Amino acid sequence: MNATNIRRLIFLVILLAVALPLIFNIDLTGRVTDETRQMFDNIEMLQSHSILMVSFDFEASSIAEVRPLAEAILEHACRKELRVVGVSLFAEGTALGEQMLAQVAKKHQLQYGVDYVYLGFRPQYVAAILAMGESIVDEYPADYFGNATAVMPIFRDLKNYNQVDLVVSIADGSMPTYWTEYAVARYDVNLEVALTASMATAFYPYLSSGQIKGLTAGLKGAAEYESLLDCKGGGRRGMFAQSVSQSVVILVIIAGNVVEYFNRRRKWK
Amino acid sequence: MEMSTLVAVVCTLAIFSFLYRDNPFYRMAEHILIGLSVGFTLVMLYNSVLVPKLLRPLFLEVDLWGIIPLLLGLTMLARMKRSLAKFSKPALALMIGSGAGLSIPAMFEARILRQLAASVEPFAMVGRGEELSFIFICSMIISLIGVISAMVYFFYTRPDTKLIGSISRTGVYFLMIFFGATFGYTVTSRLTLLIGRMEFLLGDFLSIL
Amino acid sequence: MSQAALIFWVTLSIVIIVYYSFKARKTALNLREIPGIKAVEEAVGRATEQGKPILFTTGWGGDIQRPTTIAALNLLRFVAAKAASYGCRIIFPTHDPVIAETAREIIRSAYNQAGRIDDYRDEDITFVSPSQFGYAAAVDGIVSRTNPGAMFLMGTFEGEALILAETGNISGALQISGTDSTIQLSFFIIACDYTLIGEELYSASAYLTEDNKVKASMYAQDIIRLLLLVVILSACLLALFGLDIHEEIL
Amino acid sequence: MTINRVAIIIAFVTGIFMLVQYFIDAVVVNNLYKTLLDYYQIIFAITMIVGGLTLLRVHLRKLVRFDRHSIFSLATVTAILFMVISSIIFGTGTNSPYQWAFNNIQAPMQATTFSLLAFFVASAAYRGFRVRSKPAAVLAIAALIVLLGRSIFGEMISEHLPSLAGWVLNNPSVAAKRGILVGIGLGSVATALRVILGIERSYL
Repeated sequence: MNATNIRRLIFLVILLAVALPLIFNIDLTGRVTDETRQMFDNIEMLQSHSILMVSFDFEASSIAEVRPLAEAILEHACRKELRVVGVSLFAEGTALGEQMLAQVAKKHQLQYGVDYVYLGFRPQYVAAILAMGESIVDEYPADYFGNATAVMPIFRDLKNYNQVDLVVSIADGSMPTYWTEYAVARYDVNLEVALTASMATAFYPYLSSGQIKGLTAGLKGAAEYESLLDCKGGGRRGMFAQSVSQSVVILVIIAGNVVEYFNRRRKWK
Repeated sequence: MEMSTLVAVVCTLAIFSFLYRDNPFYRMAEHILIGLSVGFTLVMLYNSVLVPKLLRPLFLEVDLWGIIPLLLGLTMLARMKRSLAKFSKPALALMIGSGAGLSIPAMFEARILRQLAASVEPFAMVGRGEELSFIFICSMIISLIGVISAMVYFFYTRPDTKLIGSISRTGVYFLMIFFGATFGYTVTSRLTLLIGRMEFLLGDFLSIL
Repeated sequence: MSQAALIFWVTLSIVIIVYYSFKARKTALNLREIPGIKAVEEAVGRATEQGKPILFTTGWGGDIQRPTTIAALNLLRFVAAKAASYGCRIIFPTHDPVIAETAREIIRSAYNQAGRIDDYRDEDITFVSPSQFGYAAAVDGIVSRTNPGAMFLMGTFEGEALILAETGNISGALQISGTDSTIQLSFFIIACDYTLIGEELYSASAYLTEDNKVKASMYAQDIIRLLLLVVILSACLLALFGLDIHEEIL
Repeated sequence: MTINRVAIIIAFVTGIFMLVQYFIDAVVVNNLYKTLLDYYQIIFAITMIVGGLTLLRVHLRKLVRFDRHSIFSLATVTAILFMVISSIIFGTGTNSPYQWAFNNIQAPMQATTFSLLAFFVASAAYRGFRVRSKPAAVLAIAALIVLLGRSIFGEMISEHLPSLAGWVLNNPSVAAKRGILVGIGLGSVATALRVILGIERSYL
């Protein structure tokens, strides 16, 4: 078997390792980590009608990993009858954030402008974070669809971060560092982050120092959050496929070394 | 199943076909992607940079300061003609010079001082007499050895004594731990990307899920 | 980490680097051997023997302003001179039009100096797409159609790093990579033949072009690194006794 | 005074200014800094238009050759013109053709190109983790510990594995990363300094 065929075999094995578990749909979550439980509790203890600001800070290419997290958190917010203010500090994430918020709002028959609002994108993210500390309506005179925000019922008793009980940044990069450096440091905002798996270690120091109140990451975090919510989402569905395909990568590494061992023995003979 | 899902499925399969080998189906998808991404960026830059920061101030509010970036920008147009290309060098120098100047303090703080301060911090916790586990103490010492040996490995003009040689070899082992751990760690999110595409193909398209 | 500490360290580093750069030491510094840099010449020779082109690209993560991109273009200057002298074709796809124009200038003047201006092919230096995966898909297409003998992946890379490296391996190219993105370094170490780790990319041109000024500034970097080592060790020792001087001086 | 000399002086002046403004909080300096940033964004936007026009010119030239490759250049030219013209006529709202093309053609292709990494990670691992020396063994073991520690099956093998993976990630791995970052910091500062001082002229 020459190198090209071995490579195609490996590609096929990875394809099956992802497709079959998705089709068999076995639910596999494992232990819920403390960080995800802490993240869940912070939202759970909010009274109904408190304000939750959700910031969609990710690029289109990371949607596979952040969608389950975003859907779980929005589902939880709707069950707790929180009022959700959606914003986005990444151009590409704006449209995707709006679609997810609209989807969960339709499911729970939320009324736009009363129960939830979507403000959309701002290019200069540091300026936007700081400005919302003074007045959200001044920074966003019009929402994502162009309607005037000042007249919306949701903004009757919502001026700036002081009325926002919790901010959740759903990110695939370093945007939460700006939330901590500007929103938390200057306006003492309660901040939680939902991240792609590869960004998690970068933010553990912020969690241990108390700058952020909760952190959950990757498909595993989404699966854990869904099990706390006792609902079946992209997280739990994807977890089995992720574990199987990850094991295939382990087996491929071992196989590579077995082949190396025999090649060396043949050469040695 | 709507038209847009069908289009997205065809595009997805076209890109996946590259895994077997390069083929006209992939090449067409690639050239369409190049065109769309160039068009998308041109329109976005026009709407979010040129209009608010150049055209509106210059032509609507007649703020003559806008002339300077416009001229510098237009010298960039000179690059399209080889004989005029050298007139774009001042604008290039402005961009590269400002980038270089900005990076010196920012890089020094983020990449050097903040990293080294973080390696000393655990020792300060010991100094403050905080209650620390045995594992914490060992990890602290191992981490310090790691930083020191990795830094020694990167010396260019290091003398070839036995001691320096063994320290830098230790550094190599720490570097290998970093590369292996980072690879293993990032594999998870790379696999998740494929899970997302398969959920789209199996779910939205074939609706097997 | 106080502002004063940053000012102190930045000024000290500038003084040391400027002093050594302009007092370029005449005596040849024996620099430690970096396999990746030694392989650069071998890679160009191998591609020429096989009658295959060379592909050089600086990654999606860096624009012209980034020092990493400047270092990569410095290395391109050496590779272009060597390739031009061997009469080997160079392909340079990029995601940034400014980088494309700068590289065009470097490659064209290399062919000019080697007296082979008619071998120079202007359309081989292309700005392909500003989007990360438009760029990755385009370079994949170019690699599999031109089958380069050697590939240089030098600069700041992000998620697209392994896509390019693995496609290069599929086409059988000898690959030398160098980047300052720590996550992508692990992918390059595993997928490429040689990898310049972080700062080795910055010093590559000093090794290859015998430029004493750049060599001297590397000697200056070693002095600063030695200073930093002494400072960390003493700071750790003092911190054990409750003297938190690291908050002031680091 | 050749154009190169003018460029080197501009690089020196803006470089020193940007370096110094990092430490000064004066209002005048901040405004000048913001203006320079705006200039950079405007120049970059214009260079992107130059890049777009050059790309259009390259593909139009290939198109005119009418060989078997020109069908692909036709695709690129049509795609660029479609995005630009449709955004002028129909705007870039949520249900404009511009947004439709992004959502249903560009985004899926970009997400799929990114997902190729799942396959390439496996084929690179098969080739790259061959244990031929002691450091290579350490490389493979570290990868296996983290891979197992972060999967559900790892938890089943032994519940200490996830914490071992966490320890490897947060201690020796971070230590080596700091060693690399210090080197990168020094290297990039030295390179930036050579640009400002005019020693580094590769961009001219």
